[in-house]
Amino acid sequence: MTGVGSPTPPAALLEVRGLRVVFDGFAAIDGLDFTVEEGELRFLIGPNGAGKTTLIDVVTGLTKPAAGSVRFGGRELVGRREHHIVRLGVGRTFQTATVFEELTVVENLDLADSFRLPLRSLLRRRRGVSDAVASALEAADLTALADKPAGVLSHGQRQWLEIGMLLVQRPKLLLLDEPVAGMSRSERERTGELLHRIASTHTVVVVEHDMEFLRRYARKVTVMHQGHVLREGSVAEVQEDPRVREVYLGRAKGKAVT
Amino acid sequence: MGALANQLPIGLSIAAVLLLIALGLTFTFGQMGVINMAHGEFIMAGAYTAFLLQGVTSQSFLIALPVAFAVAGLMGLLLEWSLIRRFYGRPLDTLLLTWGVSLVLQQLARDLFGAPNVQVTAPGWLVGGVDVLGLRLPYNRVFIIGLAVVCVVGVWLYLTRLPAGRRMRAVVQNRELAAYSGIATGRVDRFTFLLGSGLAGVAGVALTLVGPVGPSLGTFYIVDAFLVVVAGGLGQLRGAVLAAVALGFLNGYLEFWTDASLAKVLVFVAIIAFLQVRPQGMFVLKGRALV
Amino acid sequence: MTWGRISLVVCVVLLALAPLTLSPFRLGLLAKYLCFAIVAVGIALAWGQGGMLTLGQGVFFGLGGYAMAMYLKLEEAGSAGLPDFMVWSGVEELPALWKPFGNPVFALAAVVLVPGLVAFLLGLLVFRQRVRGAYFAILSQALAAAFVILLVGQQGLTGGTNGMTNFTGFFGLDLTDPNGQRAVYAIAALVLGVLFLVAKLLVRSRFGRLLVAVRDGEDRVRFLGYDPALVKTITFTVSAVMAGLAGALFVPVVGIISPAMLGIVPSLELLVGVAVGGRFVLAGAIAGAIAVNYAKTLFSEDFAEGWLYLQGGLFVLVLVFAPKGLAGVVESVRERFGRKPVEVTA
Amino acid sequence: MLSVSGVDAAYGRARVLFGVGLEVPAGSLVCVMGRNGVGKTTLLKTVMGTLTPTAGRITFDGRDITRLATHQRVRAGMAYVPQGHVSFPQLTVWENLQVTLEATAHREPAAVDEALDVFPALRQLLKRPAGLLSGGQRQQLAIARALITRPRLLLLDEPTEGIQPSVIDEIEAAIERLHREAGLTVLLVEQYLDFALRLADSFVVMDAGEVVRAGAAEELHDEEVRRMLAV
Amino acid sequence: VDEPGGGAGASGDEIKVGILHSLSGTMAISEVTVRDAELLAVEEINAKGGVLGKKLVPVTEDGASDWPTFAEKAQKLISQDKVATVFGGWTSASRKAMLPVFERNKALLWYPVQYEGLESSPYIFYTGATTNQQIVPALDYLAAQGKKKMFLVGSDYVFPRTANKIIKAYAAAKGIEVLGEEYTPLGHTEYSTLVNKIADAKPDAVFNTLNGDSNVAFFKQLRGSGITPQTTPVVSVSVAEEEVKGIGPENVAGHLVAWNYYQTTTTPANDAFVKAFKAKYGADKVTSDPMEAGYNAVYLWAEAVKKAGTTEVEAVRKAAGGITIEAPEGTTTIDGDNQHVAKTARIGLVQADGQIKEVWSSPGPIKPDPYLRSYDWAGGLS
Ligand SMILES: Nc1ncnc2c1ncn2[C@@H]1O[C@H](COP(=O)(O)OP(=O)(O)OP(=O)(O)O)[C@@H](O)[C@H]1O
Ligand SMILES: Nc1ncnc2c1ncn2[C@@H]1O[C@H](COP(=O)(O)OP(=O)(O)OP(=O)(O)O)[C@@H](O)[C@H]1O
Ligand SMILES: NC(N)=O
Ligand SMILES: [Mg+2]
Ligand SMILES: [Mg+2]
Repeated sequence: MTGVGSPTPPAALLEVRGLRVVFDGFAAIDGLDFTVEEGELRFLIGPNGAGKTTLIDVVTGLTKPAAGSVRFGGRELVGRREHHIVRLGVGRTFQTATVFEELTVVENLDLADSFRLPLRSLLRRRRGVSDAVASALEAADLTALADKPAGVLSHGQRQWLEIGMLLVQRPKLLLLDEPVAGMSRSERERTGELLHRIASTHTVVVVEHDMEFLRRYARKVTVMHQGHVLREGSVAEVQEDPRVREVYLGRAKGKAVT
Repeated sequence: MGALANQLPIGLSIAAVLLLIALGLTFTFGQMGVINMAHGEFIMAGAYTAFLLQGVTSQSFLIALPVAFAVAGLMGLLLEWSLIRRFYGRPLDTLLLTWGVSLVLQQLARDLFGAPNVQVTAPGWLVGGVDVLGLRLPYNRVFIIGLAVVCVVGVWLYLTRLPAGRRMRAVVQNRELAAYSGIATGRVDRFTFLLGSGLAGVAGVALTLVGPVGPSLGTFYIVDAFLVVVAGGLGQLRGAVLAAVALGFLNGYLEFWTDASLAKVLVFVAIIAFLQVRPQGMFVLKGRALV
Repeated sequence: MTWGRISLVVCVVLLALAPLTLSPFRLGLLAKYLCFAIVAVGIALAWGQGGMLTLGQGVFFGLGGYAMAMYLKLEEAGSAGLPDFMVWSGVEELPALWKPFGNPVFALAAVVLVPGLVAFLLGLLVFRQRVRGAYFAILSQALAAAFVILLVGQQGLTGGTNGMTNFTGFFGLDLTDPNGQRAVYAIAALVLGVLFLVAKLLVRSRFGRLLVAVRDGEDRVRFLGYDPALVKTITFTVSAVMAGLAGALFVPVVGIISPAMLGIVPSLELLVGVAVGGRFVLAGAIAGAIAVNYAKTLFSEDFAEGWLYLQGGLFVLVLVFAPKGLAGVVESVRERFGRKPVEVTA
Repeated sequence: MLSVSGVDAAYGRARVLFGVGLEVPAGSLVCVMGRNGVGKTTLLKTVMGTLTPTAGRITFDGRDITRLATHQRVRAGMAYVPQGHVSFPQLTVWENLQVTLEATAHREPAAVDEALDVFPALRQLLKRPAGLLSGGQRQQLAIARALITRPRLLLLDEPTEGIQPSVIDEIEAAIERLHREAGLTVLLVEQYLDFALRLADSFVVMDAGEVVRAGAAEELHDEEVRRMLAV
Repeated sequence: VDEPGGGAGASGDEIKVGILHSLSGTMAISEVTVRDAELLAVEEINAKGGVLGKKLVPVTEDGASDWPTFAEKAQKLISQDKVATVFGGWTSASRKAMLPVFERNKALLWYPVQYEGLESSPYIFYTGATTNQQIVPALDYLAAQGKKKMFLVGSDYVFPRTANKIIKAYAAAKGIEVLGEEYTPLGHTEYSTLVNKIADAKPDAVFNTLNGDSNVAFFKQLRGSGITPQTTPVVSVSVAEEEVKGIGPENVAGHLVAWNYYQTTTTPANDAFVKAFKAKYGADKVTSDPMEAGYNAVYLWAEAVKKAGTTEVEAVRKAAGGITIEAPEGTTTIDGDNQHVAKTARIGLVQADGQIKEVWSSPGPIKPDPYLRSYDWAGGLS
């Protein structure tokens, strides 16, 4: 447990305490404690159905927990509505990318950029492209498709657009739900580089199943299982943990690298 | 006080009518997401079927039930096959489309049967009534309540127990995937529409016992029918049943205490208020996906 | 000049020439179509851009219309008198609700504020709870039904089924005089023009894009930091205000306002024009509203019993073959002959 | 077994596939690769009949299926696992499986058990509506559903997406077993090179809606192919 | 030039007349039959050589059950078709909508349906009954039958509400108890609660001013409740032969209606009218009071034109007072003061075959009194 031992613990940006989420009697998250410190790049892994997405859902206000608290920069998030949470500086992507198909790529990005504008300025027309949008276009490699409606994007392109939207949103905390799923190897690499760059200035939580990706980019990893934290530590520590191998990695190929 | 108690069976009677007219929508609206404004005209078709059949045999009225099911069902099938199938995934467009169809059907009825109402004579065994709680409950109401119960049970069995019902739900939820699963989606759609519309036809026969039979018949019931489904929760049979019962009693008592006009307005207010608490109706199927 | 500009100029010129060429009767009809076109602009905003299929637009049309009618009735009755319908409804004293409507400023404000406020409150209640899609459509339809029942039931206050009729003046204009009628026409045309521009600016603004986003993915919009309920409520309110203004103009144009104009069927009929013209394009919606209402006049003159077939059939045909309406047809024709087809490859 | 030749396909007026040709011999496992947006999914959808090609021909077992309805292709022995965790959200897991079984020609209940053996985690979830499952759970369900039809040709569109490593291993094992033992023919779209490498007999690389390279699995090590897949 | 009525509609050897009823929408049910009767009258008059030697040419328009449309179409008939007069309307709402149009254009409307009174426009002739020719006689009849307790049921709009006001004033003056007064929206079809209220109140009679389709639902649902015509007769003022057919005679048989004309009314003119109507429109067709009033309207106008020697509106109006015809309902005379007609009141009993048997009639035509000025109990009404 790296964070705990450090001499001057950095301020916790996200603090989840005693979280419990119940769906029709089934506890998807049960007694979860989870802390992310300012400036961290945290990976969140765990078996399918462990509750990773549900955790993000709770933090971002999509799901109401049965018990527990979620504090962000000292403020309680539970009970706030989704857009308030965004305005406090929490941004997320979705496991299945959702973009506005009828709007062009640029318009999608621009909307993500404009939420801080007062209503009055929203009533004006967009003129040109802001720097943030331009650099997100660049980062997501969508410049060529900038004026195409997002509906024509392929699965992977949507994923990129979604990351781009998150970037222009400039949140303090980014929650990425399987950002590289469905991306080709080189694209995963590019995402990884991007992630690294973002992480130098933001706090990031990434949910991923891609172990190769994890090994390359992760510093600290939290493993969830059946709604609680099974293990937290460095990539190596986690990979060696027999319980993690049992429930998540699998016996044979836990370490296999290609 | 006595009158208050004998509003009970009346609430039930109103509920039964609401349920009958709304039941078919459980399929076409609830399952398939088609806001079928022509549903009322299918009810009308059922009523005219009863009209045409009367006097053919001594039990024409009973025979009219399955025949009306077939007639309205076939009309629904035809509508699905010719138009609706181009509109899946565009529920609001189906509303306008079927409204256009309903106008045409109304005018057609006017041209075929004339603008004035026609009369369907109730069979002898439905004349008269039975005393319940000091109130005389007409046999025709008892019949409608019974018919509603039978239809609900049938629909429930179909939806939950029969492969065909399962198949229908699969197609509605994900047409493409259903095809990938080997389901002949087109056939399922048509059959679903046939069922929903057929139920409207059955309702039409029953309504000849208590209401007018004319070209505008459908317009009297359509708004209420949709309100039942909305209050109940889309695609939820138990929701529809509960909503019909709740609205039936609400209607009955509010009208008893105030008057029919005010009762209608108050029911609407109650539904808005209710949707504040339960925005998706009484029963909602939860989902995680973003809309 | 683009095609859009050219057709706009042509339309403006035609509308300006109408008073010189049409008989007062025909001009009155055109003015009526313009009123419906104003409603159509609002519907195109709420439905085409915002995805809110409002089947109760007649309610707001009616609120605006009644507010205006109340003023005109009081104006006519003079300081002492009662409006004619109250006399035969046995009302002896002017109801309190009516009193402020004697003031023209109040009445004009009410034309905008009453529909706007009702829509705003209703929108807030409904959209906050995420009632949408078909639910919203059906609720708005029930609203229209309930509103009509309420109006009809309050005969002494509203004139019941009869509504209010027999207006002779409108802010100093003599409605029985052709010149007065021309002036009213000009006002209607002007209001339509202004509201069209307002709507156009709104659609082109970021808010307009946001509205489309809300239409296509309301829940996703929340995670961009916006409150979709607010976006929808604002739009719904704007469209209601437009309907209210249209209703207020309808009163001097047609000379009557009654519940028959506000129920389910008229509310749906307002949609027909928008669907035919093309709900996604404001100008299309306007053209559609005018064309459909003109067709209605024409057909009921020569082919009364067939009107329902025609109206129903027209609706079906448009939805099947031109789901984006005439505007969509124009668009695709222009694409076919103008622009190159797009080949999407990465 | 499956032969695609000269296929053009488009979404509306946007053309996506340009003269795609592909052979999937009986008993083989062919992997389609390519960057995001090159048309892999589109190709599979065209093979399944969701999209009708504007030109070209698709045959299955020598029979021309270019105009056949999707469900008939499924009955003929093709199964497809679409990309992106799709399910019937409001049916329970059990109903998802059951409804598929009922639409098969064979209707053998044992097929459900066999599929569940591949994904034992699903057994605890049988009563849960599929829409409430996690992404990975749904993906497992999707593959299980395809297996229930007992296909002769299985089309998989990025089947490992969102699935935990241990289950990926199981999927791999299952595909391998079906492929080796039961002679199942597989057309696989996969971004994970190592996964593809271990399984595939041959591969096809697509770019911008065209097949730019096809060959035996060994050639995948080829630097040229790697470059083609790079952005 | 834009002189609407002036020698109006009369060009060459033709006179145009407007016929304006709902041919579509909810009111089409009723109004189409009136149009048919009016067209029959036009045809008959033409067959007898027309008016002033000119043929009548009907111009038909659809009011579409929509009041503003009535106003619009009236304007169109006047200013575009330049008709000599218009026959039209059914609901009071449509009449109120058209009234300003006719007054503004100084054109003539002939309105053929019983209505609530309290109106007298110089440009409208009312050929249906006003309240003292239908409602008041019906009340007199009930009172004579010893009915002391009444329940009022009506559609929620002007005519029923005004009618009930009159009934309550009458009841108050004559010691009749009104046990309940209920309104339902037009098109309402659920009457179980209302029937329960009636059963609960146990009135001696029900006075029914429901309109249109609601009557069907009301009578069907009343029948099952055990309330019989023997114990509690219902008197209806908007149920005529056409409606009886739709309700089903077995559901209304034994109840009462109040009109000025029935198909069974025995006058030579009626024999001819019924025969001609069936010949033109089919043997299964029935005739009813509003149809007859519409039919009369055409004849009354034609007579007034003959007397005036022109179709010019002011001349026709002046000539109209005192015009008398032998109508199917008997002698009818235009009252020059209020432009209503004197009519005989008739109470009818609905028969099992759907026909209506007259059980009482006023001794002779009753002078129209739309404001009930001659009834002292009605003092507070207008
Ligand atoms: N609304 C809901 N109702 C019922 N069960 C739910 C609901 N949402 C999630 N679950 C269940 O909660 C558990 C956790 O789901 P979650 O999506 O958080 O998993 P995950 O860790 O993100 O998995 P994956 O890696 O597969 O995406 C799963 O078993 C899922 O089926
Ligand atoms: N529904 C659609 N309408 C229009 N264009 C589309 C549609 N779906 C996909 N496209 C376009 O077709 C092209 C191919 O898309 P496809 O989904 O086949 O790509 P893919 O190779 O499967 O990509 P990925 O690896 O991201 O899944 C893309 O450029 C995309 O923009
Ligand atoms: N005049 C009537 N019956 O409305
Ligand atoms: Mg997840
Ligand atoms: Mg793909």
